[in-house]
Amino acid sequence: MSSIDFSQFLLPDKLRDEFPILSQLVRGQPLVYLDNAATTQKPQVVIDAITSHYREANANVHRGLYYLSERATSAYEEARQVIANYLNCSSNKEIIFTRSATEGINLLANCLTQKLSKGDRILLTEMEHHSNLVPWQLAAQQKQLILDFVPVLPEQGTLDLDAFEKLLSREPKIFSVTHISNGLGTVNPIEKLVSRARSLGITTIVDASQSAGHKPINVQQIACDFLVFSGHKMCGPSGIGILYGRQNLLEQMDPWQGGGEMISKVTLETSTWAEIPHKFEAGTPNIEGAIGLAAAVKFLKKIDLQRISYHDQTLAKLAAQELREIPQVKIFGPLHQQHPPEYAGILSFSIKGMHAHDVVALADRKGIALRAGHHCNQPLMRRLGAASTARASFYLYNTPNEVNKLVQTIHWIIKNYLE
Amino acid sequence: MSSIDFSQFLLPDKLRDEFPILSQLVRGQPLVYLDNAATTQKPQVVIDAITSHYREANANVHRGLYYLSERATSAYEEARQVIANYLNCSSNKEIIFTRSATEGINLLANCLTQKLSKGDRILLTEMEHHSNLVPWQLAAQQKQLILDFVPVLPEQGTLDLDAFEKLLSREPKIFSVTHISNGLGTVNPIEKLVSRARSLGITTIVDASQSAGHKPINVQQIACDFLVFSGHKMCGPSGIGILYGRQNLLEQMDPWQGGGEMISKVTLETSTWAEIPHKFEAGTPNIEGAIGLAAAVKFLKKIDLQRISYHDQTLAKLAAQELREIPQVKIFGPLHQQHPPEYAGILSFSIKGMHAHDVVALADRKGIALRAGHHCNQPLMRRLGAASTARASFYLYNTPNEVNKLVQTIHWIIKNYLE
Amino acid sequence: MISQDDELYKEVLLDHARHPRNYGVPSHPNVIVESENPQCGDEITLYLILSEDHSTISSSHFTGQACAICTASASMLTTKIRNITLQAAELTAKQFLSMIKRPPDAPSADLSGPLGSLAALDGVRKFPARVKCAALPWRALQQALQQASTGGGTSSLEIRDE
Amino acid sequence: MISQDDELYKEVLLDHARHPRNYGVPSHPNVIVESENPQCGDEITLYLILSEDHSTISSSHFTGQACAICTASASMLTTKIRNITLQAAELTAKQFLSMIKRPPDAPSADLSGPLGSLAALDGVRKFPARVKCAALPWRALQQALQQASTGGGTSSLEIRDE
Ligand SMILES: Cc1ncc(COP(=O)(O)O)c(C=O)c1O
Ligand SMILES: Cc1ncc(COP(=O)(O)O)c(C=O)c1O
Repeated sequence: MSSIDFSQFLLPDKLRDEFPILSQLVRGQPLVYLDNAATTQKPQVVIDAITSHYREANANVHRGLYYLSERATSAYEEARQVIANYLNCSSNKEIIFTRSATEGINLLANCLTQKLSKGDRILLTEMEHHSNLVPWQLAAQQKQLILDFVPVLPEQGTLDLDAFEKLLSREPKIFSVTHISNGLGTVNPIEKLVSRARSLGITTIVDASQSAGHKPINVQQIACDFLVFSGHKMCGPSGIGILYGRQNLLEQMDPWQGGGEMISKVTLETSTWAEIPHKFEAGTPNIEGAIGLAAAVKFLKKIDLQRISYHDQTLAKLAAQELREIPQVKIFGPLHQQHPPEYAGILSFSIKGMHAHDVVALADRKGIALRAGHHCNQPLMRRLGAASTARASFYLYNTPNEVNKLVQTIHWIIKNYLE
Repeated sequence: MSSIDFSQFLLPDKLRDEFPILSQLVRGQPLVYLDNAATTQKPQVVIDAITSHYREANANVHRGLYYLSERATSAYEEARQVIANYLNCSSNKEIIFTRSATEGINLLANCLTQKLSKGDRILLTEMEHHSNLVPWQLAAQQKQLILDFVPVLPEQGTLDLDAFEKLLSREPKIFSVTHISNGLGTVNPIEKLVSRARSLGITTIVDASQSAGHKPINVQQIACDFLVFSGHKMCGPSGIGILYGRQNLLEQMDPWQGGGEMISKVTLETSTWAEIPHKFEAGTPNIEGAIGLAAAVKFLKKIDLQRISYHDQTLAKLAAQELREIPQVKIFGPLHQQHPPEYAGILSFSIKGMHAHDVVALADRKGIALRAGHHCNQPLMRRLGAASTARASFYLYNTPNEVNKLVQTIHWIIKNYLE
Repeated sequence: MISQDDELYKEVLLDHARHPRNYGVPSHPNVIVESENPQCGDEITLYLILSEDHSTISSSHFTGQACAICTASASMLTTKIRNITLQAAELTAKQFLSMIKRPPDAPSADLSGPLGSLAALDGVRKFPARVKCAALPWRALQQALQQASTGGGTSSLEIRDE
Repeated sequence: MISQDDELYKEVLLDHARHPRNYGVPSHPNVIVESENPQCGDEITLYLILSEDHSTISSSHFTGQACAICTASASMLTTKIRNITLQAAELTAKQFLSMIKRPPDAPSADLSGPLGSLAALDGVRKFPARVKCAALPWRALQQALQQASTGGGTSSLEIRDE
């Protein structure tokens, strides 16, 4: 490893104590969890928020006139406020609880295409997660819309901004783009992309699945129309996600799902809708999920999201520096370069002569959790000419020592498998 | 109270010890939770299943090649098996995890109407929850379909079976009906309704939100095509629900939402789908929700669903017997009658001269949690000529003593408010 | 009596709920607003009789079916906005709605303040689900005042959240 | 060596993965099946050369990019189904697939059983995510055998779950 003492800039190792799962042995080795881009571990405060809800406050939300229901309702609505504060929304009505980022994008792909006409275009990028691709394919098929894609420059792993300009001239109605690529760790110049598209009157959507809980996010500064993410990728529970939307746009949109909570007046023939955000929250929501997510946001803010971002990045960079020295290793995305463009704590790589599945299965023998595959990015992988890669993704509880273990394990794998 | 000793038939009071929330005081009084039709409390085994997942096994499911991911995936798929066993499915592929009953019906209202034509009819009933009404209104509007409704006989609170026969002759394509009315406690003759509709080739859907976890459910015996329910109404977490569908029908259906997990091969232009059930589970699912729900099902089966059903019913009947004696009280639904048709543990009533809100707010002063309102049943309430009712709904942890407290409290309210 | 110190069901409120003032349809009202909160089932129709030059509310009445909080709020409203200008009524509505929308833990409203006995409804803040019950008649009044200034007539109003 | 007792990466399996037998495109194959598992990225093309009367497999070959488990499974397949009848190959495929789909805790397969050294792949059961890697070449074979009995030719196959 490098001889610089990074510890003074990094988060303290003792943060790990807050995460009960991290103290376990896996296959007889200490767990080194490096699959944070897929999902993250939960700190005790999040677990406690959920169990306290069950033990003290559980009831259905809205319209209950008794103590527990009032308590559950305020906890649920306070959770909304916590998220609105994190994103710097102008109103907490702009926060809709969904199941996940995926559900948020499906909602948008449905609601925003209602009024589009045959031949209208939607602009995406080649680095989108399947969740920001397949919903648009489904909508495009139904409504005969055309999808365009900003290409990825395979060497840098960044978007081709010249091509972006050209594609804008085709006058798309919607532009949906990821903030951070889960496959490559590329951080897109999101404010620039959004402001360019918005200046042309295009509706803008940001997939913040990999940035939420990893960086500060300010929707007014990004100035996007919509933004989505999932709770489970930021120390929160699974089954809960966020859709942010500008108040005036949400108010104009028709609802997607029907059911309890989202209505005002119902007759057998027709119904009127509740105000936002409830109009988009049909049925009993994931109440403890919202509460757990709010606890996660508070936890992360207390640590400081700027520091978390620096920590993630630094570990990925340290790992990249070491792996770059190994001739059989090929790194994809920004960290492929010595002086990378903006990157996050995600490192994708392959080992020549080995399938990523075998790399990851063998790393598991040493207690290291990596992901192998297309990372729900099949088109991107094809673009990069890689069937699949191995991916290490870092979060606040990872340590330089774990980076060391990763590097040693890659050496061990190469020696034992290839030689 | 009646002098018969019911305790030998009822569930033991000590079951309450399994539910940590029930030992709390509310407004200085022991909590009497009687809003079980809205949501139910969680036993310690369910809370433990969720926290153990967080502390020991948390990872994203599917395709992970490391220890935690394998463990999380098996727990998630075992949960599916537990639900499939509970419902007596022919295959666990028939179980799709949704957010809720509401989401399940929205999925069906979307997928099953894709191939219908203008003027095709869908048959519902006047006692459907908004969740089994509004999704069909939305679909009907988009695809110009016609909704018909089996009327409710206001006195008995049961479906008008003669009218049902007549409405069948209009040749609906889909018939969706609740198993148990959440507003009235009516238990519909579900096998009879379904078999009659199926004999005419109509696709049948059962909303089991009020029966799941309260009775044994056998989808092969009911012989419906689809069935939905929510976890939170049966001792499980919120944010998780079940859609059961016949394997061959699910296989023929196109997916609803797009994203990760539900695809096989993705290109920028088009995608192929994963096998069922994954085809209908887009994005990261509510993993701990599924695990918690399975723990709830095991818990309930161990107690015995038949006994739970008897317990619920008996308490509702005891309460009805007492309340029926009070001149100002009016009971709605089957328990209105001395010798009621089949009923569940749900008792809807009103007090003459009082709005239900006030009844419920005052019951809260004595620690009793009731629900007031339209119970997401606005059309039914209109049919009954009641703007809203108060509702007491019972579950396995309620006791005859709590029935006593309810009755005493109603007396107290009438005396203090009306007199 | 419910309880000496019930923060919601105060005696004065119960009195208005049990014996609503100005309940009934007046002859020749200038403004009618049919308001409802479908989620609760509260329905209140508010009637205003205006002075000849339409600058002042001569009297107001209401009918409808609603809970004690909503009924008392409507009853107290009609006793409060009698023989006052449209502007003064508007101000009262604004003051009332801000009072009941303060945080649950704000200090209690002052019974000797400009809202007078309406301050009895201040306790509703502690019961967030009931805020909209108390607000409904005042929302109807706000709509009625707007209508009054543009010639009167009948309209309806559906409130959802507060 | 990975580890003396690794239940998945056994030495014989690694040997096949590193040095796959019958790897390459034969001239004039009678049957070609291009199989893939898009979720993993495994892609295997299987080639059969049949006897003149199409009753027997004379030899089989494969090409493609896949993980060690899938490559070893394909390599071992091609060494196993040489000079046997279509029926015998079908039976072997069936036996192999049932072996790897037994529960993870079932007793280990017998190396002296009819599957012979294929039993080395039995350990895959303990790693449920890898079952479809081992299965892919055998699914391709099943499709190839069906094709063989109806005149041969080329087809493709996408497998999803196992
Ligand atoms: C960039 C990106 N978008 C969307 C998603 C989908 O998230 P979820 O599966 O939680 O809906 C992911 C997670 O894998 C992601 O990394
Ligand atoms: C009969 C019935 N159907 C559907 C629902 C909707 O359930 P959820 O809100 O959990 O989706 C309910 C619950 O209120 C119900 O009682």
